[in-house]
Amino acid sequence: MTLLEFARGPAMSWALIILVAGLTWRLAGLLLLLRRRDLSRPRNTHTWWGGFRTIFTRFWPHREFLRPTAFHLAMGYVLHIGLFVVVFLFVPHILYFKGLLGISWPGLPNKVVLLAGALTLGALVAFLVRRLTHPVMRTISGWDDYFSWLVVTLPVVTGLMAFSHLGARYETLLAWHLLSVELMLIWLPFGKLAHAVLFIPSRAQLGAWFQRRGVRA
Amino acid sequence: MKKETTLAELLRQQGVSRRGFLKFCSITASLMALPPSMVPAIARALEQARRPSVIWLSFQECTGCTESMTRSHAPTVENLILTAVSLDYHHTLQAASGSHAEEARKVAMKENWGKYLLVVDGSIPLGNPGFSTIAGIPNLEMLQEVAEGAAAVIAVGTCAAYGGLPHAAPNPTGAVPVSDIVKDKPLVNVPGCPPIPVVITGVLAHFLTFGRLPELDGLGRPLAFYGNSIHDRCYRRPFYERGQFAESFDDEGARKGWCLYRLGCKGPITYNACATTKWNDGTSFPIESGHGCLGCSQPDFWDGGGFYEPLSRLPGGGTAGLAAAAGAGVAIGLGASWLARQRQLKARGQAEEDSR
Amino acid sequence: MSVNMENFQRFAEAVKQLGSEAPACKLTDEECLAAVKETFARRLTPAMAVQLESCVHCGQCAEACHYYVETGDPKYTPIRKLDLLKRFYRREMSPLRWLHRLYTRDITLDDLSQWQELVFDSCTECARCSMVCPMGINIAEMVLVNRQALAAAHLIPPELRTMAQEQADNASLFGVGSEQFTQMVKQLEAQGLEVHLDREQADILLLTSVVDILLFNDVLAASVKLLNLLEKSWTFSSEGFEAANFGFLSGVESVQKAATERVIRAARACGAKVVIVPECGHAYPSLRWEAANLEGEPLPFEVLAISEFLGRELKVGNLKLKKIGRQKKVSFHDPCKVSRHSGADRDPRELLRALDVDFREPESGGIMNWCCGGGAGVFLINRAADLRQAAFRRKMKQFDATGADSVVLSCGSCRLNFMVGAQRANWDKGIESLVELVAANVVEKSPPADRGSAIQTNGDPS
Amino acid sequence: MMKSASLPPVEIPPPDTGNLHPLLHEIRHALARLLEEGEPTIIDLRALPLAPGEERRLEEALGEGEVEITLQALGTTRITETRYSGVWRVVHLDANGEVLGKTIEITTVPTLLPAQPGEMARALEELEGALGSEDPGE
Repeated sequence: MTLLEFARGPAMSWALIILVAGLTWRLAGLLLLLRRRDLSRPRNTHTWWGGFRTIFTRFWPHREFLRPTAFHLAMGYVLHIGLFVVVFLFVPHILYFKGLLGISWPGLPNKVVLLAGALTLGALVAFLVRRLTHPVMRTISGWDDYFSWLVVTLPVVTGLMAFSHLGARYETLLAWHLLSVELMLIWLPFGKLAHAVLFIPSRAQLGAWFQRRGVRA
Repeated sequence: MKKETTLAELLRQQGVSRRGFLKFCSITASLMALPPSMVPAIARALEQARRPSVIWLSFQECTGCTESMTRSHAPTVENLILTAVSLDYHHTLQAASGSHAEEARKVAMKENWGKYLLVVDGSIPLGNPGFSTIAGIPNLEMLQEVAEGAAAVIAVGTCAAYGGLPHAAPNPTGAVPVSDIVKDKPLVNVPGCPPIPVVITGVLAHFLTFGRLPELDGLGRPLAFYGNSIHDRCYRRPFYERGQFAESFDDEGARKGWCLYRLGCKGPITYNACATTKWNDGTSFPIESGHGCLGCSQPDFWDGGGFYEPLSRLPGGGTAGLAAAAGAGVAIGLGASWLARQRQLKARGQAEEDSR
Repeated sequence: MSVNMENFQRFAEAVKQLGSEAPACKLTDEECLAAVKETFARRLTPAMAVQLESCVHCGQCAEACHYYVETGDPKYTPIRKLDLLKRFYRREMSPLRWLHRLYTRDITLDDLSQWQELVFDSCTECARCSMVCPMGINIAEMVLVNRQALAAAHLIPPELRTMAQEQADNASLFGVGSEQFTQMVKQLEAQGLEVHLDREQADILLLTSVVDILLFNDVLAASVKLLNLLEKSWTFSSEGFEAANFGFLSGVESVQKAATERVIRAARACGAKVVIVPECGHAYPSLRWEAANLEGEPLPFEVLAISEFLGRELKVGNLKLKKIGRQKKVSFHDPCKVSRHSGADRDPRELLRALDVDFREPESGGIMNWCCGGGAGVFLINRAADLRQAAFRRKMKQFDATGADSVVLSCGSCRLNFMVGAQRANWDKGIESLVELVAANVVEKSPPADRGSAIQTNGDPS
Repeated sequence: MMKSASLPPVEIPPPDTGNLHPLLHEIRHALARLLEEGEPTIIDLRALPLAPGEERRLEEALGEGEVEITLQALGTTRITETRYSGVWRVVHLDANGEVLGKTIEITTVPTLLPAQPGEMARALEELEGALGSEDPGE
């Protein structure tokens, strides 16, 4: 079995299995903790609406925080949009999703995807530099932060390499790319990358809490 | 002795002029993917080259490889190369048969012990010696016997190089490639189903010219021919870059000659010279005819998913596997949180006791 | 609306002595750690769990924290203050605890003393960080859990320990108990005010706080005046008069419960439908949001902050205010616990608008307001004085930028912190109480015909 | 069911490998090198992937020059000068007229053209032989 066959076959199957099992494990593990019914008189009753709204409102900071969080806002958007474009709008990736999910959608020309990939990588580097140099980020960073950074950066780098046939033969690069993606999929449920799904319940909890108290979070 | 004549002499005897010889050298250089500046060196080497004896063994194969090489029209350079070697045994092509044929092989081996080239097409069954025999001799035995006295071995075709079709799952005959049997001789793989004829002769030409086998890649293939992927050399590559793909074999994209990636073309991971050398005397190659590359020069190409499955469509775990994973995840997660909940209940009970 | 500065200095002295009276910790090291963990386990909710799981360590919360912004010290990063809880959660409660244990350090005694400073001295639970967090983590709520855990281990700052102990033992604060309060009532009556104490039946139970009793008597008088003027059926209770809850502030749950219950008993006794919380920040969420859960059943009355109550009266037209005029330039400092924590940020503004002053909304005001730096008991922690003062610089900048002459507040401890801060920094802005300002400019009922032109009708919702 | 008649006329845009332009530049540099340093260059067209239409466009770009030579050696070889002096097009064919190889030579005289020393020596022998056999007769 060649490296590529391994990466395309068993490695991908297991990565997906671990991804699904890990995510459901992590999410289900939050369900049975003791809840406390809030007996105080709510200011607003439609707490679900506050929760739902906050999932979306937190995509953009309140006016007051626009300036102090400008770096994160700008780089965060470049990174996340870049990743979105690269992951979901690159035609070979769409074909992969079609194989996995059976649905397909139009893609973007490779040049646009390449640009998005380069910008994504730039944002990742900017984040790493910031994490290594900014006192606050350095203080609160742990190995999960650096490892997760690596695990996201590797697929971007290997993807760009495979795309431009740089550094090794294409099938080797493709195998590396797949393996790095699989590493990311495997790590996603267990580290901070799970914020990809956790941001939803987390924001909703805060939104509901504030909604109950009559505050627009 | 006839076999000791040099190639230049042989060509001259056949009425080929010096210019003809230089033309031959020039085309040979092109064949071997050597730069034209190498032509004088090739000419000098070929002038001195001796005709090597070649023994060709065919095992579990379809004769496609031999067909590929011999179907070329009359005096092509490929044939000239074949003329340049002394093909002393090839049970499909030779006039002699039966014990005469085997006798010819023995004689050739004896006379050229340690110097002859062994060409193999087809895979070798390890399951039962009776699965494939020649003159009652099992393939494995014959290969081992002939390989012992060979200067070098050329495994022609994907079957000989990587096991090919007989080796495809479930591999009923226990077929293995030549490289599994012959470990102590210089070996070059010339895979393809079939290989491009000029690639076969190119390797022979290289051996003739330099007296040794060409530089190989990680899969034992001559880099000169297998150094680039089909995708890298494909004239439809610009469509790939622009994201223009044929979605079916009869849509507008297909008619406009767009990239066949989505229709399962394995060009990106297939290394061969088809896109430049082309087939049928340089007429075209599969992609030019509107069909994606099958990846026939790659190991296990039969087992690498469907021919019409795009490369990026991976053989996933299947929905059943994922559903099982989700179930397992939920079970572990609920178990974990149930345990945590017991811990909480205990802490609450403790606190109530304390406050009493 | 003046403050007796002599009393103020005496009060400040008393605060300085607080720590020396603190009871000693009687727990062994192991018991401390066990108590911390047990509290964490008990208090953890699924909402906290999901939020502890989702932090991406972006550090944006630091930019919302007055302590970090003014000192630049990364140790004040809000999310870092949750580290004890986070580590406990990851090691012992998280669905992935078997994995997290491999690389998450256990809590040590050293950590406890280090984090005492972080969750008490340098966090006012102001929740401004909750407003910036892109993952929506409710840091302030979880800081409270950390305080409770440290309190269970008897590891709270001595000043708060003293206060909590006093409230538990004597139902008094700074020596102000039922008796002292009754004397205060008499003083008010001596000023000619009609004060209701321990009425058997009243619609409204009015609470006060130790700060108003000791220092801000005028606020107390103003509240009484306004309630009388509005012709409400109200009463004080000599048993349940104290709104301040040092159990809530310091995380001692038993004290919090006891203090809450005194108020609930008093309200039940007089059949109050509304309990009015005075100008005291933490007292509001303590009664408004915490009390019912401590009690285990919904409260039989509504809880209103006094500003909220006045705003409501203004809206229905019961409260008529005189126009002060635009020559008075004021700004408003929102108490975090009333505005951001409890959504009562609009009423003070309505009142100020009705007074027709030149109201200058501060940059980042309302629910985004910067904390005064002294909330959640931090004002009482002596060793935090310099840090508090650093954070107060932010307030001075914020209000200097408005161009207002004075800052109106609706929280006694914010006001104390402003006064101390202003004194240390020689800041010359006026610092005044909203209730006092309203009471001083209320339209007296009689005689309506003569003073009709002065009646403010803007506040009328019709 | 296939209504081929109703299909719109197929218009195939010239596919483009992007190799044509660089190739012409390579020829330009080679010609400059030949002029300045006297160094000839041979470009093997077989080593370059060209799309079906591109080869024709290359032909058009190079055009026709003054010289056209046909060699009969191991099949036909056609050598034609392009419109650019010093740039030659060499096409090797086999006996059936199938193309075996194509090169562009940038040189003063294509390598296959000059008479070969060995062949000239043999020619001299033959000529002398022919004359020798005549001599006694005179």
